[in-house]
Amino acid sequence: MKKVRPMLHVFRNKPKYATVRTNKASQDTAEINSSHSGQTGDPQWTRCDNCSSLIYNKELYKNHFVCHHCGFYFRMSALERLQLLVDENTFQPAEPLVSVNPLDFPGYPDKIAQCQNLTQLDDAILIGEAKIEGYSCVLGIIDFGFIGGSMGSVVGEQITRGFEYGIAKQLPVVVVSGGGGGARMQEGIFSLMQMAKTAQAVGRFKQAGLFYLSVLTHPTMGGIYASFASLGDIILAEPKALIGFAGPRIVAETTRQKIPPDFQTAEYALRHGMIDGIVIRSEMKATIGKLLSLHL
Amino acid sequence: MKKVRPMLHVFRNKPKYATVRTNKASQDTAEINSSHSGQTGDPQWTRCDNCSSLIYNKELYKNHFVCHHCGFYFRMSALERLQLLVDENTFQPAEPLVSVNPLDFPGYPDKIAQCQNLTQLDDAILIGEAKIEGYSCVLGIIDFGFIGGSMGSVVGEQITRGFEYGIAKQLPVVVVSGGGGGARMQEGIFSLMQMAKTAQAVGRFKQAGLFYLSVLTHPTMGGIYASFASLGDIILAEPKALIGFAGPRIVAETTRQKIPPDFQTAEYALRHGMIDGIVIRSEMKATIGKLLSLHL
Amino acid sequence: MPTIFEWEKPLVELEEKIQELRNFVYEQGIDFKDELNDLERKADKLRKEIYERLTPWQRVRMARHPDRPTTLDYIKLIFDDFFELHGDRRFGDDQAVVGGIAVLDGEPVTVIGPQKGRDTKENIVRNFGLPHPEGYRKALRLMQQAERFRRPIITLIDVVGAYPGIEAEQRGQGLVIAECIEQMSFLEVPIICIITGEGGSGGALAIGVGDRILMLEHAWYSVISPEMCATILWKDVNKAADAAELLRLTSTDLLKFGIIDDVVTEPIGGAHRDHEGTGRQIKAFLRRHLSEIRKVPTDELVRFRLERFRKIGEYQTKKLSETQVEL
Amino acid sequence: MPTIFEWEKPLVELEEKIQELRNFVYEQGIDFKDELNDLERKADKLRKEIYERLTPWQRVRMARHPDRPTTLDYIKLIFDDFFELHGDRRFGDDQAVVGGIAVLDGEPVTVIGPQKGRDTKENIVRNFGLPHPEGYRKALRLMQQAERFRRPIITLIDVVGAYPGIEAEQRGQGLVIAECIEQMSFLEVPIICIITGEGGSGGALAIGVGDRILMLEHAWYSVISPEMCATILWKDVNKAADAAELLRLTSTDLLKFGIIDDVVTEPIGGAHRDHEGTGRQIKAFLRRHLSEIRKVPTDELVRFRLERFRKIGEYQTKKLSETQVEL
Ligand SMILES: [Zn+2]
Ligand SMILES: [Zn+2]
Repeated sequence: MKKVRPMLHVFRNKPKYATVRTNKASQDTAEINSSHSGQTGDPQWTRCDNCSSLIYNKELYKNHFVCHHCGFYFRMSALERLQLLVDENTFQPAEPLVSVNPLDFPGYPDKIAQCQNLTQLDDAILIGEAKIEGYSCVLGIIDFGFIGGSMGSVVGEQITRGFEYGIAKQLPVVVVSGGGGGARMQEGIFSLMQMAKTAQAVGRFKQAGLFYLSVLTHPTMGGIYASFASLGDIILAEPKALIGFAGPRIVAETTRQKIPPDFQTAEYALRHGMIDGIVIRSEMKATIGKLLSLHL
Repeated sequence: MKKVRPMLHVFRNKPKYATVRTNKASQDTAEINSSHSGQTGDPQWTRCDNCSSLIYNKELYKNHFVCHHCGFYFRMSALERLQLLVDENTFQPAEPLVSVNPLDFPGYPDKIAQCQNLTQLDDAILIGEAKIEGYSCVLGIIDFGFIGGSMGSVVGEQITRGFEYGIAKQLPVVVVSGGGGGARMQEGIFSLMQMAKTAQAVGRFKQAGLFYLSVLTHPTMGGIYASFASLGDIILAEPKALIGFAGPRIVAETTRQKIPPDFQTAEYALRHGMIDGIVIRSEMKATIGKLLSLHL
Repeated sequence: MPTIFEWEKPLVELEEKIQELRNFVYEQGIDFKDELNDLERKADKLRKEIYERLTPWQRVRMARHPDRPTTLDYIKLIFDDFFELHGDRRFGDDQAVVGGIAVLDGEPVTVIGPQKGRDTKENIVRNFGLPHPEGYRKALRLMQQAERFRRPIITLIDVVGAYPGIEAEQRGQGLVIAECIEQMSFLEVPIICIITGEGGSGGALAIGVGDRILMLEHAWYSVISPEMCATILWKDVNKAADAAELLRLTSTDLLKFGIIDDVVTEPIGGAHRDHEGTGRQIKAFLRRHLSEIRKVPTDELVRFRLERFRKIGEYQTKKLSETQVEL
Repeated sequence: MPTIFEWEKPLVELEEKIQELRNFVYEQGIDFKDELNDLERKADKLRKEIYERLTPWQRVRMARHPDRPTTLDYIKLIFDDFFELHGDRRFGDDQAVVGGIAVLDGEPVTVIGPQKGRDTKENIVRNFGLPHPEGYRKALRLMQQAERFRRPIITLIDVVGAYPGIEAEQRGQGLVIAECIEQMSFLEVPIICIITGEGGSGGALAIGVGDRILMLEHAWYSVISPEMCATILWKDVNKAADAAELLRLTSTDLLKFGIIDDVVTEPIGGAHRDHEGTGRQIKAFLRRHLSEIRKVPTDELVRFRLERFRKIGEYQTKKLSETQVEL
C-alpha cells in the first residue's frame, strides 16, 4: 500500500502555472490535440458521428462542437469544454494528482499513461478556479476520453478538494459531468468509496450555504451520476445527453422489455423530474453565468 | 364575530370528570346509545351493512364490531373505539369545546345539536389522556357520526391542543381518524385553516422529538387525510378502510377512467407506500401498545 | 371572441357608443367635447356601480375569466427576470405547477404557482392547472432550495384544486398536501402568498402558508367550490351562486375574518381588462409587504407564522355544568 | 435437493461415512470409539484446509449459497422483536427492501436491508432482492425516523445491485442512491453496516455508510460484480473467477485496505451450514461495536464518519516539474 495524503488538502493558492487557450485563440489553432469524438486522424478534419459529414475543425470550434449539418453534439474533451465555458485566462488548475495502482490491477498503469497522452490530462478530471461571465467559481470537468470518464481515487479526491476549496473561498462549484460507467473497475473498492467521499463533500458544501450547479453531458452514468452529479442544487443537461445509473444495454438484457425510444436521454430525465432544464451548448456559458449571478 | 380564545390552552389538568364504560361493562349493557353503522332502531340488534345478517349487539361488542358472518368491519363510534382501545378507567377527556356558527350558515346550529344528541359528543372528536396497554398517551378519536367526522374549528382546536398537551407532558399522541370529506363546509374558510393549524401542531410536536401514531379507519379522506392524519411517524390502517384525498365518486367523474377495484383502500395505500401497515381490529390495541413501548 | 359577462354588457355598449361618437367627431371635425365628457362621466359612474355591486358569484366568475392573467403572465408582469426550474427529482415534472428564480428590484426570489392554460392545447399540457403530487413536490423542493439560499418565497395561487385523478391519489395527493403545509410552515425565509384567481381548498392551501397572505380583489378562496357546495346542499349545481353567497369566499369577507392581510385592488373592470395595471398593483403590494417582513428576524418570522394560524378557529368553551354528562 | 459445492464434496462424503459408521456402531453395539475419533479429527482437518484455501470466487459463491440466511432470517436470529414498517410515502412499498424497528438487549434499533427470496415465488415478490428507487426511499425514510428517535441504525447488506430496470431508471435510481449516501452520512445516530452476503456496488453503498462497517467472512463487496468485470475485460463471463481474483473483494482484502472494520467469522463451512451459529456471531460483534460507538458524542460521530470516508483514496501528488506542461 502506498501512503496517501490523509486530509483535506485544498487547492494550491499559488498563482496560476498553466494557461489555457481561449475560444478566440483556438479558432486559429484548430489542430489542438484533443479527445472530442469523431476524430479522423487528420488534425484538420472531424467526421460527424451521426451524419458522417466531414467538418473542418475551425468550423466545428466556431459552432461549439455541434454539427452544422445535422445538429449532432460532439463529445468534447475537458480542454475544449473549458474553452467553451471560461473567461479568457481565468482558469487556475488545482494541484495535479495522479493515479497509483492500489489493487495491482494488470495493465492499469499503461492504460493511465495512454490516456494521459491522449487527453493531456493527469486523470479524467480537469478542475480549478475560474471565472464564467465574470463570476468566480470552482469548475470541474470530467473527460470521457480518460478511461470513459470513470471515477477513481484521483477524480474522487479532486472533486472533494474542489468542494472544500469552494467552502474555504466561499465560491460556488460548477461540475460538468460526462462519465460512461462511473466506476473505475481497476481501482475496485477504492473507486466505489469515491461515491461516498464526493457525496459527503457535496453535503458539507451545501451545509455551508453555497451553490452547486451540476451540468450533465453525454454520457453521465453509473457511479458518477449516483454521487455528486445528481446532487446539484440545480441540474442542467445538454440535449440528448445520456443520463442514468445502469447502462441501456444492461437494462435491455435484464428486463427484456421494450426500451422507450428516448430512454435515459436528457429529455427523458426532464420529463421524469430528474433535472431542472436542458440548455443548448451555445447558451451554456451564458446560462451558467446567469445562475451564478442569481446565487451571489 | 364571537371572541375566541386566542392562545395555546392545553388540556385541563383537573382530575377526570367523566368516566367511560369499559369493554367488560359494555357487554352487559349492549344497548348503549351509539353511532356505529348498521343501526336497526332496536337497541339490541344491528344489521350487517355487507351481508345483511342480524347480529345481537352483545355478540357484536364481543367481536370488536366485526361481523362474524362475513368479516365486515362496522364503523365504530368514538366511544366504542375508546372502549376498544384504552385501559379501564384511564381516559381523562380534554376540556370540552363546542362549535359556533362563524359564517351564519343556515341550519348549522341545528345540525350540531342533532349530532350531539346522536353521538353524545360535543363535536366530531373525542380526545384526552389515556393509557393503552399501560402506556400513557394522548388519544384522539374522530367520530364519523358527527357531520361525517368533518374538521371544523372544534376538531382543529382539539387536535392542536392534544399535540400541545403531548409536548407539555412529553407524551406520545395517537389519533384514530375516520372522516368522510374532511372539511366542514359550514365553517368555510375556518375549516380549511384547521388543516394548517393541525399540520403545524404535528410539526412542533415532531420537533420536540415525540412519537405520533396515526391510525386510519374507514373512511379517512379530504382535509383530515391531507393534514394531521397523514403526518404520523407511523401510520397504521384498518383493513379495507377508505383512504384518500378526493372522494371516489369525484375521481370517477373527473377522470372517466376505470377505477381499480381496491382503489383508495388501506391495501391500496399499503401497496403504494402510503402507510406502514394494516392491523386487524382485534389486534389494534396490542399493536398500539407495542409501538408505544418502542418509543419510550 | 372575448368573453363578456352579462353585467358588463351595458358598460360595453356605452363604451362602444362613446367610441362611435368619437370617431364621428373626428371625421366631421365638430365640437362635441361637452357631450363626450358627459358620456365619459356616465360610463365611470356605471363602472363603479357595477363593480361595487358584484355578487360573490359574479366575483367567482371574474376570477375565472379566460382572459385573466395566468401565473406565468403575472411573473412576466411583476418580475425583471425568471429562470424556470423543473421536476420533483422523484417522479416527474408537473406542468400544472411552475416555479423558479425571479428577480425583484435586483434581488432573487423564488416564485411558485399553479399554471392554467390559455387554450385547449395548453390546458391539456397544464392539466387545466390541476396539480398532481409531483407538482406539489416540485413546489416543496423549490421552497426548500429557496430556504438554503435565504431567498424569499412568493407563491401565486390560482387553482381550482388538487387534481382528483386515479394516479394522483395513487401517488399520495393527500399526503403531499399535508407535507407541503407542514414544511412550508417552518421555512426560515419570508413567504408571501398571493391568491390571484381561484383559491380552491387544500390544493391552494398546500402552497398558501405564508407570513403575508394577499388576495386580488376578485379572487376567491374557500374550503369547497360553490358548485360542489351547491351539489351537496341542494343536489343542484345550478345553485352555485347561492352557495357562493353562503361560503363567504370573497376578498372582502376574508379580510374581515382576518384570514388574509390585504386586498390587492384590481383596475376597474377586473384584471382581465388591464393586465399591465394589475401587474403594477401586485408589484406595489408585494414590495411593501416584502420590505416589511424582510425586517423580521428569521426565528421570529416562523414564530409569527405559526401563531397566525394557531389563532384561527371559532368555538366556545362549554360551561362545566354541561359537561357532567356521563360518557 | 441441497446445493453442495464441488469443494464441499470430499467433506460431505467423509461426513456421510462417519454417520454410516456411527449408525453401524449403534446397531451392532461394538466399540469403535477410537476409529470414530480419528475420523472426526480427519474431518476437522479437512474442513479447516478447505475453508482456509477458498479462492475469492469460491467465497463469492459461498455468499450466494441458496441456503445462506436472508435479511429477515438474520433479523429473527439476532433480534428479540421486529416490527416491520412499509412504504416510501411517495410511490410504493418495495418488497426488495425490508425495514422496521427491532429490539436488541431491550433497546429499540432500526434495522434495514435488501431482502432476497428463498424460492422462485418469493423471488418474484422480492424482485430477487434488487431494489427499486422506492426501496431506497423507504430505507432513507426509516433512517430519518430513527434519527428523530435517537435509535441506532443497523443495515444488513446482501444485494447484487440496484435493479437495472426501465421503471427504476425512470424514477431516478442513480439520484436516489446519491441521496441515500449523502443523507446517511449526516445522520446523528450510530450506524452499523454489516455486509452479510453480496455487496454489489452503488446498490450496496446506498445503505452502507456507517460508523462501523462489518463484513461476514464469506461475503463480498465490490465496485462491480466479477461477472461484469470479466465481460468487460475479456468479453467472457466464464472468467468471473479470474475477475474475482483481481477485484480484491473478500473480507480479508477489505479489512487489509481499511475499508471495513471487522470480519465476522462464520461457523466452519459457512453461514448456510449453521444459521443459529452465524446469528450468534453477528449478535456478539454487533453488541461489541454498538456499545463502543454508543459512547461517542453525536457530533463527533458524524465528524468521524465523514473523516473515515474522506481519507479513502490512493493517489500521488504529481511533482511540480512535471506539471509545467502548457495545457
Ligand atoms: Zn452531422
Ligand atoms: Zn356481515
